[in-house]
Amino acid sequence: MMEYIPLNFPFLAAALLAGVAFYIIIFKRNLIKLIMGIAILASGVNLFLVALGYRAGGNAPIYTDVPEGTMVLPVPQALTLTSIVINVAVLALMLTMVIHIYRHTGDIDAKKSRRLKG
Amino acid sequence: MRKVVGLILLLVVVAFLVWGVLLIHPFGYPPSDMDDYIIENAQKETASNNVVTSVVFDYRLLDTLGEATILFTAVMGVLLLLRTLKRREESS
Amino acid sequence: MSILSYGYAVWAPIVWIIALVVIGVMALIWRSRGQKSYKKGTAQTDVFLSGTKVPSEEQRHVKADNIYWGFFESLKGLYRAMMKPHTGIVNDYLLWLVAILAITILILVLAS
Amino acid sequence: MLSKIVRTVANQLILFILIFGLYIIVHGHLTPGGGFQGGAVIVSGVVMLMVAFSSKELKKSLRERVLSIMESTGALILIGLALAGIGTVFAYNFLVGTPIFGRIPVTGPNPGDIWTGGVIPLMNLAVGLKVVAGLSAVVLALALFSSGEEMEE
Amino acid sequence: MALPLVAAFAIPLISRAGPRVRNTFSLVIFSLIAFLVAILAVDIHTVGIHVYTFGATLPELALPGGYTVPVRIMFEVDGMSIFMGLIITTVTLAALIYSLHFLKGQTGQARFYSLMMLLYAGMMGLAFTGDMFNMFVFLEIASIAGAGLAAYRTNMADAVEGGFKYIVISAVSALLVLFAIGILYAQYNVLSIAALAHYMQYTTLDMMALGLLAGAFTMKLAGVPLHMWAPDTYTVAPAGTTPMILAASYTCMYALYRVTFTMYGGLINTTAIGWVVIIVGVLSMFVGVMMAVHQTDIKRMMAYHAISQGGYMLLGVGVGLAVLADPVALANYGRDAINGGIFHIINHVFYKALLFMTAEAIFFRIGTRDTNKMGGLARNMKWTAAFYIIGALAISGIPPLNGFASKLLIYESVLKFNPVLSVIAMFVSLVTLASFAKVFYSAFTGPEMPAYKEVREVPKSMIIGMGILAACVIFFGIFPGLIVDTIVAPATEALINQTPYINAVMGAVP
Repeated sequence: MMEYIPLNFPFLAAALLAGVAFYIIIFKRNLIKLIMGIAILASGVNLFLVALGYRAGGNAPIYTDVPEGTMVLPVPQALTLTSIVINVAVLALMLTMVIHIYRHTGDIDAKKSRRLKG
Repeated sequence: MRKVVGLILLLVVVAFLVWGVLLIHPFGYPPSDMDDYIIENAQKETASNNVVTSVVFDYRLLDTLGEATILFTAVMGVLLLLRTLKRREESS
Repeated sequence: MSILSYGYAVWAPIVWIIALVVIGVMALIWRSRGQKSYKKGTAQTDVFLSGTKVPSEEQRHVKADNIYWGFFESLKGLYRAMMKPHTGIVNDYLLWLVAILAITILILVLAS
Repeated sequence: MLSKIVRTVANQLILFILIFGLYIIVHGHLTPGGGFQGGAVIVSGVVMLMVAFSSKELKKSLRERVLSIMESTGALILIGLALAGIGTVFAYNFLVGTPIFGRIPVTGPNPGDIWTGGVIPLMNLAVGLKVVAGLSAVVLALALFSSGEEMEE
Repeated sequence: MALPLVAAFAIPLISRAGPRVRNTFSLVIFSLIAFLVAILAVDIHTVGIHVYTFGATLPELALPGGYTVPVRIMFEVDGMSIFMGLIITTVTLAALIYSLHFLKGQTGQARFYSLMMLLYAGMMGLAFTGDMFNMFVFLEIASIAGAGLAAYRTNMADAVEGGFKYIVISAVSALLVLFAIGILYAQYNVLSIAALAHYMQYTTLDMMALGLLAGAFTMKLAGVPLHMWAPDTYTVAPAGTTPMILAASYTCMYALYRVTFTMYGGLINTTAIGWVVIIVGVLSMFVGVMMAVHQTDIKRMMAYHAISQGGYMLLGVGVGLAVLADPVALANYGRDAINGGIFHIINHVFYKALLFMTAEAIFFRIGTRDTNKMGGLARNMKWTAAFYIIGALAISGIPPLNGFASKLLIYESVLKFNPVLSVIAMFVSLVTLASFAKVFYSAFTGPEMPAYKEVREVPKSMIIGMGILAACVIFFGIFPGLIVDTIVAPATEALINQTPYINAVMGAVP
């Protein structure tokens, strides 16, 4: 058994990852960097989810030749699996659109791709 | 100007997030009503050793279905956007 | 059935339509009693621009930009202030989102 | 189109990658892994081929229509398996207790048995098929489009 | 129980529509789905809330035997959900019929239709689901499909740009929603909405989760000042899909209501949240309409009008939310305010879809959206002009069209709550009429432009698609009492009183 951790370090890491991602998606004009920021935000949320399910001293929730003892919660792992695939799909579509924007405007600067304004 | 305001707001949001995650249950000791039920009954109900797989494919099958649908959607979208534009009438 | 009635007001479209038809019939009757000497196609219907020659129809069609010109002219300051945030940049949209998040969470946490 | 060594090694290696991915997919209900993970492994093999040979070479073998049909069939199998339980409830695991994949393992830790899991192994296979087809189609389309080629309609 | 059939029919259709789609096939399947939805609606309004648990041994077995938390995913359909379902189904049917001829000679039609069906499936799931994470999944489905459709015309740079903005916004807000779901799950270890509402204790963490959810959904439903993506996306989306993206944003409004009323319904001071919603609504009305008058791009103007009309709905529901605490005011005018706000959703979706379709018909024929270049189009496009007049009169609240009924409800009830807001609403309606009159004058009337001498009327299927919506608009205008009593009042009841929704799942739990 692991001893009690006074501070939720993994949750803190997730929150700080989200903060870094917000900084990137607010201040970086490059569209590729914007997509990177969204990916970082997604990974932060995934880390948060999968850290929610950890149980001290638990082992993987698979009964195949498992040692005796408690198990970590299976549902957050399933949710994380789902959200990872979802984010893969979103990133693929966003990259496709960035390729098209580069085709049209020869630039991936967010300032340049602002035909629609006002 | 914009950078300063953005930084202030960003710090506010991040501070709230950090405060919030510090209020969550201590790491490693979660409340577990639903998951205990799943861990106990997964083998009887879904006859599968891998509890995660039984959650993904039995208890929350609809999420997996939607996930597969999302992947399908993204593939459709990518192939739709990367299609050849030869046989297209110029609409602009 | 067709009457939308609630505590303190009633809205009956059928009655309204009937009233509309009645008023329209009355207006037509009144119009038919107008002066008879008006005839289409004669010089009566031409535009008289105080002697100067009348521009052709294509020039007379007012473009969309020029409609409500005075309205925009009087509200120029408002529009200048309102156009400023509408930069078509994605980052600004997300900055607005972060701002709303901060304000909303602040209000909600203080309200509880 | 990289050097001959790389191509030869890739030719030998793709077999092992495929076998490993299939193993992960099939044992999804016993060991860590499942349809998505195994599919991702196989797609990584496809990407390796795409790096070793040029994507134009790969376009001849992997046609976009074939991939699309594969993906649709995978999704349809998944839906069908979920729909087959409609007798009781939509998405009901109806194979538990039947001879095919139906054995119920002893509760608690046990050595795995491949014939367990009800519809889960079949769903793993369907999802694996779908993921392989979809992701390789996406990667191929992106590579071809950015290299100026067009994928055939 | 027709609901699983709907869910099950929608998705195989999608998968099969992938490789090769036949328009007739998709039409037939979709009309079948619409029929099932209608059956379900009658069923719900007669019987009550339906709960369908996926994968259990019994559909009604929400809780595993003698257990206190729901484990499996369940669909939970009440008056509000089926209300949104009816809206989405009607709009999608019209859009599908409209798109048949619109896509003639363009490539990638099969994927276009399959994406359309996927968008429909995502919206329906978002409206019907009773599970938070499932809601996130369907939200993502709707977002991806909508973005892929918005960027359909890849030969135009602004189309791709609008789609990119839409998907970036959707991805970020969906991730925020997921973060909030994680917070809620960490506290109560359940994911079902009813169970969350049952165990809710309104701690600080819950308030943070509510803030994240509210911000994300406000972003998705384009409320000022988070509205900037809406004109960009609505403008560039191809014809049939613009109404569907509009409906998607209002489905997100439904999700916001669901979270606010059902999950956080028993909150102590709903007045604060109600005033936040009211302020956002008034801002949306004013800024949206002011920007709309200024526009020269016709679809952009309509998009800004969509924002301002969304402000009406937020205003009505916000008033109801602000007085949710005291029963006297609620019985006096709060219920009418929520009635108006919800009734305005269906009205607005119908006539705004009609207007978008007319705008796309003009674009389809003369190839420009700039009202400066238009003129005298009513000579050749009589049907389009007639539909445009109907839509414009309806949106600016001219009796006896349906816009007037809901706006009257909102005016009267808001007048009892706070007269200033009502005056602002009437002013906004006035400016709306002015801007539509402007576009009508510059586009349809006037002398025949030499460039558009040979402009023909749009094909028949587009006229049919527009005609369905126009008929709905007129019918709702003539029989508002019927609509309000049959489908709106149950939705309002479901919003105000969340105990049946909870008891349908958690009834056995003390």
